[in-house]
Amino acid sequence: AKLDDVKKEGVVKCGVSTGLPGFSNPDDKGKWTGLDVDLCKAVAAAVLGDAEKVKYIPLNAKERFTALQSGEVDILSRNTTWTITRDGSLGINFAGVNYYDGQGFMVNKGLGVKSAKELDGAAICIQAGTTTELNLADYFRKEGGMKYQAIVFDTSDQTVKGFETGRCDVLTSDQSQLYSLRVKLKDPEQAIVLPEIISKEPLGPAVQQGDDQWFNIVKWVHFATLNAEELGVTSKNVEDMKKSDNPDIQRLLGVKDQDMGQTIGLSADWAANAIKQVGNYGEMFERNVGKDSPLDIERGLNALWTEGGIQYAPPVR
Amino acid sequence: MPNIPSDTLTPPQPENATGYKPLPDRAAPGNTVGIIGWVRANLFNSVGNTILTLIALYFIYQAAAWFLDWGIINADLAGDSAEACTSSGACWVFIKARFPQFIYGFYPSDEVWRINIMFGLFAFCIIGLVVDSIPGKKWFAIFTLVIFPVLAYYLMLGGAFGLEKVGTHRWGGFSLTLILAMVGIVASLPIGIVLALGRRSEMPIVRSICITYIEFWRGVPLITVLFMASVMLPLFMTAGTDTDKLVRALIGITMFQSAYMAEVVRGGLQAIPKGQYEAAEALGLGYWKKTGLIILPQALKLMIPGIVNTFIALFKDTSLVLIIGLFDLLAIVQSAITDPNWPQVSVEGYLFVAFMFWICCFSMSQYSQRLERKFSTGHKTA
Amino acid sequence: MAEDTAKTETNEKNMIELRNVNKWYGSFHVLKDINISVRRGERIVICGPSGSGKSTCIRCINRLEEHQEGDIIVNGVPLTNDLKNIDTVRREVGMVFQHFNLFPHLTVLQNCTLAPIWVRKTPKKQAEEEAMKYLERVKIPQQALKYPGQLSGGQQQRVAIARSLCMNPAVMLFDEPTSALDPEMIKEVLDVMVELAESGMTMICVTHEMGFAKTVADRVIFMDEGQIVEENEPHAFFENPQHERTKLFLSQILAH
Amino acid sequence: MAEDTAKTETNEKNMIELRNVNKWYGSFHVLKDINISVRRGERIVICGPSGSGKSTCIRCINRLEEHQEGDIIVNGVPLTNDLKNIDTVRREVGMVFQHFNLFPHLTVLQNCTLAPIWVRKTPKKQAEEEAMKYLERVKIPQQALKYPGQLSGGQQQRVAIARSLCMNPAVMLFDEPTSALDPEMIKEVLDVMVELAESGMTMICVTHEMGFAKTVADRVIFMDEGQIVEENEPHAFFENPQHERTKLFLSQILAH
Amino acid sequence: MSNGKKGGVTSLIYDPRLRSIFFQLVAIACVAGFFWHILDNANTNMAARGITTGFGFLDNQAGFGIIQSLIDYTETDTYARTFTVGLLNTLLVSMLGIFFATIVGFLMGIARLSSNWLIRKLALCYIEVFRNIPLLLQIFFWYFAVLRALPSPRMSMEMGDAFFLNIRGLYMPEPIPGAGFDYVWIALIAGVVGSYALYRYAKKIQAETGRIIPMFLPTLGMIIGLPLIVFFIAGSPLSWEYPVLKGFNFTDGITIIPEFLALLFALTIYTSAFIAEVVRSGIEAVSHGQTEAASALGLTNGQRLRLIVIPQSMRIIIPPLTNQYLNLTKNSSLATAIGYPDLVSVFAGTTLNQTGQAVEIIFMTMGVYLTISLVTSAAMNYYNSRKALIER
Ligand SMILES: Nc1ncnc2c1ncn2[C@@H]1O[C@H](COP(=O)(O)OP(=O)(O)OP(=O)(O)O)[C@@H](O)[C@H]1O
Ligand SMILES: Nc1ncnc2c1ncn2[C@@H]1O[C@H](COP(=O)(O)OP(=O)(O)OP(=O)(O)O)[C@@H](O)[C@H]1O
Ligand SMILES: [Mg+2]
Ligand SMILES: [Mg+2]
Repeated sequence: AKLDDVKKEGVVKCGVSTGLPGFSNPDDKGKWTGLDVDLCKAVAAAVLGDAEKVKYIPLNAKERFTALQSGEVDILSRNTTWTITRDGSLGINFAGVNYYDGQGFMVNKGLGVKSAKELDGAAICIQAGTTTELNLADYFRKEGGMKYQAIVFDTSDQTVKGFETGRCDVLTSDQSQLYSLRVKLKDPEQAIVLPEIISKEPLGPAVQQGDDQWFNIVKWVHFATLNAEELGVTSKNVEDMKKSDNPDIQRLLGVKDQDMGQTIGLSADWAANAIKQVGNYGEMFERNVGKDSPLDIERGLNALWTEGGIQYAPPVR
Repeated sequence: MPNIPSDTLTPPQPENATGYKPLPDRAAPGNTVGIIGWVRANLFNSVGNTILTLIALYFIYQAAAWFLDWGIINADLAGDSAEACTSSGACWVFIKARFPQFIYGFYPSDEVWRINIMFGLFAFCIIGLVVDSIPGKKWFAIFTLVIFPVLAYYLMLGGAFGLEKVGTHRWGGFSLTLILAMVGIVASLPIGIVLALGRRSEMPIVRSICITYIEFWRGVPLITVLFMASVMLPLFMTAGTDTDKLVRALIGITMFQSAYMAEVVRGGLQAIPKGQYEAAEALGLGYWKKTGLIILPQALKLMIPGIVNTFIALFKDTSLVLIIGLFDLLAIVQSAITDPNWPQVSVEGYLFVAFMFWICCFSMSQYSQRLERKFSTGHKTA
Repeated sequence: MAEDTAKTETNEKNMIELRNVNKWYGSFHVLKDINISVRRGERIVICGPSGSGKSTCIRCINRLEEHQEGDIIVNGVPLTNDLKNIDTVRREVGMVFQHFNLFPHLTVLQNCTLAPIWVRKTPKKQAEEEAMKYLERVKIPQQALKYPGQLSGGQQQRVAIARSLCMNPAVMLFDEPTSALDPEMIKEVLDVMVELAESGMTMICVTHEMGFAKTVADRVIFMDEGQIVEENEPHAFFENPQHERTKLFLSQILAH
Repeated sequence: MAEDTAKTETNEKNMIELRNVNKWYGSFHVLKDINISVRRGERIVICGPSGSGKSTCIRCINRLEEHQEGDIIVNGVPLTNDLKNIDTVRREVGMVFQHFNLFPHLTVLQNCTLAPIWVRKTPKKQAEEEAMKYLERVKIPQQALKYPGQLSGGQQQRVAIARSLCMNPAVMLFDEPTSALDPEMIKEVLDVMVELAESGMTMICVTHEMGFAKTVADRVIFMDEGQIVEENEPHAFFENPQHERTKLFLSQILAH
Repeated sequence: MSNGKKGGVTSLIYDPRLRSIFFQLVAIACVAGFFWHILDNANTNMAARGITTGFGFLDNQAGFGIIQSLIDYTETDTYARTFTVGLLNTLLVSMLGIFFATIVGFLMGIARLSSNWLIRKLALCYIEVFRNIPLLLQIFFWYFAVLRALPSPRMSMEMGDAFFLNIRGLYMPEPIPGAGFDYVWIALIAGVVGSYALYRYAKKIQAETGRIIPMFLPTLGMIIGLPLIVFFIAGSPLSWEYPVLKGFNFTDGITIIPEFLALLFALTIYTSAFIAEVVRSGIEAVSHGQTEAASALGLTNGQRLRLIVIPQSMRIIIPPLTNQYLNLTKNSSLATAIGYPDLVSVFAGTTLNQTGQAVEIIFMTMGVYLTISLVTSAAMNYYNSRKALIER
């Protein structure tokens, strides 16, 4: 089983994007950071006890599923949209949603465009092999047969570059990405993100089909970080919280014979390790894409259900 | 004989008839020799040529002036960040700052000495093989083809002999380009030899299998082969086989390259005179001894230019791995160019890659042409 | 036509006239003050050691090489840079090369009819008839439809001769026509040349076949280091050479 | 070993026996009902016009060519499709080619020791000693460490002979061994061959060197158009040929 | 192998024919086993991953846009149609690439043999520079470094309100044939037929009288002049649709996208460097003696080229030239790196990604290239066997 392989190798192979600030991006020294990266780290912490035992494999959109299918990566944590065809015919399973997103447009300020409805005839930069490519076609058809030119690029870097140099008027992608790509622009101020959201883009980690144990682990590591936020457990206070009498927290952190880890094949302190080394969902979010990051994205849909969002985790019980 | 007046039988005698003295050489008319003669003969020998010469000179002047201006006079070389690029010319600082990454990829900087050793060994092999005056070519060849790959493998990958393991996902840059090309050639040579022998075999089925293989790979673009290796290969392997992306690319490249190599080998085999086969047979050598002792040693030597040419083609083609997401020299520069911290540096970046590739390919092609000339004169007399 | 008038004018005069011809390859002085006059119907053999400028000399006569000083006048037409003159001269002068230089992509017959058709504008049929006549003369009419690659060296050289004859040249130049041939084949080519000589063709022939020189030449010219050393009728030339250089050369040749 | 038994069996019989051998190249009938028997120690010269099938005939004897009808028995071993027999025969039969076919990438000594080492499995040392012996016999021991490309044609051919001798063959086949050589070199090779013949080696030699034939041959076989026309001892063959074809051929050869 | 001879004790292992049969059986077994193994693996793997097989996906709606298409295409078309669109785009860029590379290559090859030293050396530089730099890099250079430096649509470089060049591509007027334009086509066909007839006639006249009828001007007149005259007589039935800047982009007219331009430039230049070498060696292979012999026969410069040098060098040039054409076609697949929608890009790229039908799609893509190669090589072998110089 995958879990044994991972333990044997002592490293979690994590498929990430080739460079998307906020989600997965290598810094100057080649150290990977981002929301998607943190998820892999959390899994590594839960399974191996060490969040640094991750091998990052940068993938572009076209090759990501193959990499997962072939077992080249253990987790595909690469802002990938959960769709029925991907579940159905690609042989992969999505283990949850770590970012609720929607497709949006970014345009050059100079064009004076205020709404996506004004985009008839525009040239649109887009990354090849994504759901965005399909949504785009649907949207323009729905809006009364507006015309557009799709300029496709292999990597998001090239897409941004294409937008920046004026090869296209519009860049379309998931909104979160738009913000993160915008930071990459030489002059982020020159671009604005249009308000329309034209699709549902639930982004989440995916694993190979056929190994339910591993599927559960990834799923529950994600849920654990959500539950931790809900319960107020953070990377700073996790040791203190172990002393808490809240049974929910006890079960989550696996103290006082509340060994929930074994049900999914992990040690008792699986969640504690993950939270301690990586943090809860809220911490990850703010650190990577939220207030504490250059992207400065609102929690919005990604707030906990208790706070008006839709991030909702099943209980650890 | 037709009748010819008798006086014609004694032709007019030149003055020097009685005492022949060799005339001294006279200098050629001034406008046909020396620099002026050369210029006239080579640049201005007709109206059309004169016009062409002038146009060409103008273009050369323009290009040279632009390059001097942009690439040298107005270029920035000092400093190590984008801020240093202030002038209107080229920003060579970019190349300088990123140079280690271009060469070593994401290899951990403490371990870079390993790559340097590999480069050193490689240079040692190449010098040994190329410089005529160094003896023991056979041993150099064996070292290069057999021992060096093993050494390089352990050096690069580590995980043994107390070397830290550096996964292939951290390999990149020029060193990756070199590795791809080297492995491609070294691995495809034996396969190519087998295929070429098979193609010349008298057994129709073996022959057609080899021909099918060769023609198949030669008929499809490398990029589809790389796609196949990266997308389909995992499907073809027993479930759970660990398939590193680099390994898959290498498998694809090797399968592709071996078909081309087979044709080079076939060319070499065909150049061996029939008499050599017959003499070997007459001495009682069987097929494998004949091939291994007599034919291949001679053919391999003749194949070197062909092998070098395939190597050049492969060396250039390795840049395609960019498309399946490996960071060879071109890919790493390409991604560095999109770094928002640097201003427009694409021309500098591409020029740098072009220069690296060009130097390697051009010197190899000169070498192979030299060998071809040597063989074309040398083999006949031997 | 220009050539016709030229012909009549010089009928009584020399067919080929070289006056003080000098030529350099770069700074290498290869022909020095060459003077040769060849009368209509005369047969000249040029011999001399290798590198002495024999080939260069006869190649100047149909302007395959350019000379730098002196005059070359062929059938009354001076060889200058005038393209028209060059064309006229080339039509008058046939040349046979050491290495035959047949056109390998054309049949023997096409080799022979090419120039008549395109240069002389002879109708194809007539050109072919004439070509067959010359092929018979060189004794290979049955090879007419083969390609040069299918013939032996001797046969190829005979085709080359027939090809030149098809243009009805006033003069034939031969540059060592037999030296690339195997011994058995030399004879068949020499036979054709002797027959040609006997029919009264003006010929200049660079050759070391002394037998041929003795049989047919009116005059033998001996060259060395770009100069004419000695010029005499064959009998005198071979029996009684005037110059030390000639003697030395002949002793080497005849020793063979 | 099989070959040893084979040898003793046929000790008194013919060394080489061709019975009604027929061979075709495609549909071209190149050997027609050839019958030859060669006794141990006998020396046969085969001659005949070009293309008559001489080479083909002796190449069949060590199976460089396959015959289609009839029997070829060498030293008691019949040549069939059996690879083992073919191997046995090839060890018994040495062959010297017109173009020497030395291995240019090996030194003279390596050329000579290659087959003993790999085929006979002789220890290297011993093979080298024997090779030196034979190189001395062909009078070029001092060239042992040179490469074939550094030797003259005559020397190369002598190396080729030594190379064959190193396998201790019972029979030696020569296919025009001197015809690719310059005249000066022919003699040195012929000398070696004569010496070999005098030592009692069984030999079949395709050659036009009539002097050699007269000196050493026990029998001369004349072939034409794939058939044996005449077979006789040399004296009778040259002085008194029986057939018109032979007479014609001899007149041409001797005229040279 | 020909019939052997029976007799003697034939031990089976030493019979070469049996051996050969045995080896071949082993070879077949190995190959078959290999294929069985990978097919079996593929089957289990795909079943395990829930990947469906078969070509049914070709009928599904593609749902993505393609920027350049020679046939009508919308997002609602099927994957089968994207295949066709990609294939046509591949063929388009290959054909044009071949056309331009041939022209440039021949020019450079001839320049390499020029009597002008400077031109010779410049051609040498051109060849050595461009053939020693990876094609992909050249494509990137043109696309990312050169074409990206062009101005935005609003600041286009323009020529007479008809041609516009900007970062979005080259915009040109599109000819719209009006009523009566058909006559022009008819005139063109008539011109071609007429030229052919003239050619036959001229040949006949030459054979009969030796007179050489000039061909160049009459042919030009018939093929270009005649349609032109008809065009004007018919009242110029052709209107032009000019590109206009509307909204974000130019609309109407013909658009040539920069991806296409970059690919075409790079393919043309890269391949032309190789073709130049082919041409040079082809011409050099015709020995100097041939030209000399032709001069000595009095053929003029032009005749020498046309009758002697070109026919001989073409035999040498054409096989390697075809190879270069094939290489160019295969290399056009690098389009995927800059998003030109060729076969590999739209089909083996986007379609594969959307459907996950890797085996079928790669198989079809390779099949296309393989077919092109094999058909061309077959044609080439036929040509070679026809044109080989006959030797004995
Ligand atoms: N194209 C050339 N450029 C420079 N030097 C040349 C050229 N052609 C010939 N030469 C030199 O000119 C001299 C005369 O050459 P030429 O061919 O006329 O001699 P030749 O008498 O015909 O000799 P051979 O008997 O060897 O044919 C030689 O020294 C030769 O090296
Ligand atoms: N491999 C072959 N395929 C077809 N025909 C062949 C082959 N080898 C030889 N021949 C033909 O068989 C005939 C006999 O050839 P062979 O070489 O035995 O003649 P030869 O008597 O040795 O002649 P030579 O004195 O020229 O060497 C010739 O007509 C030759 O053209
Ligand atoms: Mg000469
Ligand atoms: Mg023979």
